[in-house]
Amino acid sequence: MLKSYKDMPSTPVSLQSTEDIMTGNWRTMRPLIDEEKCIRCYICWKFCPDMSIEVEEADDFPTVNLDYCKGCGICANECPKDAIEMVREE
Amino acid sequence: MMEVITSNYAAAYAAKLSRVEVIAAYPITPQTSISEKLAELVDSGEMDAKYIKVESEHSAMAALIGASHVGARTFTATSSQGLALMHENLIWAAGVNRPIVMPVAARALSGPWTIWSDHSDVISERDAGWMQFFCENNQETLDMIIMAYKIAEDREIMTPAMVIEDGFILSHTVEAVDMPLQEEVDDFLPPFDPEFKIDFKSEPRRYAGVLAPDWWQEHRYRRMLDMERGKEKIVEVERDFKRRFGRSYGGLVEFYRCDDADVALVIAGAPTGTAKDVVDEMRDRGKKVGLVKLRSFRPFPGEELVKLNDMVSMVGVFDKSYTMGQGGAFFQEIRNALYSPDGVPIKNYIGGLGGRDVTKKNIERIFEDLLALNKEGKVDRIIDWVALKGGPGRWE
Amino acid sequence: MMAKLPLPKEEYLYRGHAACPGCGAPLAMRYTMKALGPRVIMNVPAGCTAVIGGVWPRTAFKFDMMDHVFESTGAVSSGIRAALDAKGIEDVTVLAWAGDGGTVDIGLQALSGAVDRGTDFIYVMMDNEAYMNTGIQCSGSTPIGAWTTTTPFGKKCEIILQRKKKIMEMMVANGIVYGATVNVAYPEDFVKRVKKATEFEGPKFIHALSPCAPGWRVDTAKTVEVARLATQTNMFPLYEVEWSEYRLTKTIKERKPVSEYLKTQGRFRRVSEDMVNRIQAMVDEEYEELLRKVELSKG
Amino acid sequence: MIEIRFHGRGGQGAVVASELLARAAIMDGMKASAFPSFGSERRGAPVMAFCRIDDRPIRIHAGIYEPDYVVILDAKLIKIVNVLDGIKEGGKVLINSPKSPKELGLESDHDVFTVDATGIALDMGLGSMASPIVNTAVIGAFAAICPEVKIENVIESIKQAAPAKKEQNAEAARKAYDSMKGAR
Repeated sequence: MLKSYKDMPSTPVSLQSTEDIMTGNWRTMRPLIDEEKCIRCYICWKFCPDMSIEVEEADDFPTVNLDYCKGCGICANECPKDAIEMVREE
Repeated sequence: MMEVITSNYAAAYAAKLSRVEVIAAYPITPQTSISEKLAELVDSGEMDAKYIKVESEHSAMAALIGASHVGARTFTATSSQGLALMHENLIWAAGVNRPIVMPVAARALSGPWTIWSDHSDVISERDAGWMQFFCENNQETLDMIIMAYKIAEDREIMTPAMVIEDGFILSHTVEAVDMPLQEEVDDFLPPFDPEFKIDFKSEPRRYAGVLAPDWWQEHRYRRMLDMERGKEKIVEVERDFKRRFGRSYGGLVEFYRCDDADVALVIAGAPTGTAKDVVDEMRDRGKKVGLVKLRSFRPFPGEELVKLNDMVSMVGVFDKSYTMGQGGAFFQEIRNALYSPDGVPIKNYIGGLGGRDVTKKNIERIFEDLLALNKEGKVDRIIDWVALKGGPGRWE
Repeated sequence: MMAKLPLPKEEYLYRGHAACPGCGAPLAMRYTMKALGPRVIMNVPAGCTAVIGGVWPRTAFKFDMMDHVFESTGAVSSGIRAALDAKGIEDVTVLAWAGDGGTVDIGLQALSGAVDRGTDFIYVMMDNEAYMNTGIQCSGSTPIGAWTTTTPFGKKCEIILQRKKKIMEMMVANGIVYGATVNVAYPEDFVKRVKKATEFEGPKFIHALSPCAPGWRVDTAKTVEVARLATQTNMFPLYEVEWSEYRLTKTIKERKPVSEYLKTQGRFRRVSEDMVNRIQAMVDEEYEELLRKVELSKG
Repeated sequence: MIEIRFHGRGGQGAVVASELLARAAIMDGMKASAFPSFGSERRGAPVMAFCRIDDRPIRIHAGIYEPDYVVILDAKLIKIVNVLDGIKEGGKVLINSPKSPKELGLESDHDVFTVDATGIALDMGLGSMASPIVNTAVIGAFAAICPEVKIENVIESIKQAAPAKKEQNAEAARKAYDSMKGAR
């Protein structure tokens, strides 16, 4: 736990990842994936700058990791089947 | 083995003896022959190092910062404009704990052009976070570079070091230099082994990433501690060096014949030896004068220098640079260090600028001035420019 | 049908990085690292990527990297390579990653030096066409007609006649062994080009177009689409150069007029119709020149 | 301490001469230092180089203003620079010239010697008629007029550290020394 200057490493180097930064709370719109329309082309996965479209196993439908999704909407815009809709956060 | 070489060659051989792994060099007078000698040593295979031809001093320092993060022992050399161009990367190197060792053939900063010696280049970098060691002769240049690696690379210090040799006055003067054997240096100086380095063995890290206000002050505090630890380390390393090689230089400061002196002059770099001759001659004539050789300007040896208050009744400080709007840099800091209600009077002498020779006569006049003022118990002016054309007649 | 990911699955960026929504930079980084894998040392100057990487004690990079001052990118890479050589480490890619300002302006000297030295590295210029990190100031890579906070048009709405520096031409003249233009809108091609770069020993230069929603004045959802239009209109043609041989890596069957690209972005709002024509003529001319080089290379 | 000042032209080897002399003294167990006039030297322009020799450590790092010896590698310099500037009383002057001191018209209270270093250098194939390399012959002759410097050490110093043609340079020093018989 970092509490004092004494806890800093001897040289300025990183100690942990950014994964505790929940960038999901930047979001005003969230993507909703319609599995009826989705053809699992994974174009949404390919173009997500925040690695928030996740594909667990081959053949799975993509899911959205809302902890990190910043709600940019690229996935919805790039989806060839209009299977992703951006909806306002509650 | 005794070699008859310039301080520049001594610096190059010191790099070789220190088994430097990466060199980045850009030519500038009067440093150039260091880079050339190293290229020669690498070319002949006498030295096993990677030699990077860079397109500027700024890039030389940048390349070494990169190489140092991968755990390589690194070396470059520069002067004057080159040092000024490096400025940004000097601060970076210190801020991210890269223990680079760099001789500086000290030369005046230009505008208009000058290529000759003074300390204005290195003084301009006193706040860069580097250790700064001034050398009196070619032997000290060689010894100090080897010692500087040991000090700089200490895991508790990890701070870069400038080893300063007065341009031309040392860099181009040949003297006898006792060259230690490679095995002896290997035994004294272990390979560079930092706690953090990119070696693909430990987990991946980001080096030198963004540090926000919540931790910046703590970061600076840590760097301050790194530098402060240098003070003890210098003395310790020198003691070890003396044991092995038989030479030592007095730690952070050398007090030369100060014990029963009435007045003392603080001086750094190449004029030190000249001043020692003057002290000896004046002592022979019964004048009680002493000399203080400032070896380490960073870290600043305030605790050592304050002893002067008890040793002598007046102190002069000789600066080979001038800080516009203020005075000599050594003077300002030494006056601060000596300040107390019972502090002795202190006077600043400026000289040796832009290659002006610092002669024995100049130094003798300074001592005579100090002795005369000491009789009156106070200084006349805070600052005198030595041998200034049109200045006070006593310097003629 | 067995659904398959269109790119290698492994990611080398951590989630939680600090890129703006819709940013092209993390896409460029994802594609680059998918091509290179983890045995990489990256060096990054001031710019968006330094901020995207997070704030100490965190890092958004799953691989070894270092930050350094703005203009030193090429020199730091040379130093890293020299140290790897000194240590006898051979199978590591040295990746320099800088923005357009850090490349075509302030970092040009060190980059030129590194290419001249023959440093074995891949330099990726992440081109978002202005100093976006400091808030949209004009760089040498800002295209003609684009608004930035430092391109005053004046009362007469005069367009500053600044053409985008032809950095690839400069790099080819400087002596790179391989160069390619890539676009985050074409990820498969992007990965292919970076992979190909690893086959060459010496200095490689990747010019990556990377859209910036706030800087280009586009909706965050549209960044990839707009970037794609840059290639579809020949504003940013995709090609590669092996030594001095040029080859198109993306042939656009039906080239769209530049107006379609310009009108999608707020930064070109003040470009007059007359100016659009001039830009079109310029783009046509430059594309012709590129085709000539491609033809000559076939010879 | 003895202090020596060399006058030459850029490219004639005055600096190397001063360094070889320092080396010769150090070989003999003496202390020595040598340095050039600092600056950017240009071929053909008048230059100076300096050497100090002492039996005690040399700590001074200042210029030489009152030399004990002045060594002139090119007699034409006599008319261009004040070669005798500051020379100590009883100081000695050595000039590279086939002429006698009298013929040179160098009126002086000092001991003036000449040596035909150019002739010797050319005989040894050192340099060309246009630019003979005279420095080693000159320091050979210097050993004949300076009791602190031994010719054996000068020759050994040349063999160790002359930049090129070590043997011929050493031989030139020997010949120049021998030609100075009257001086000793």
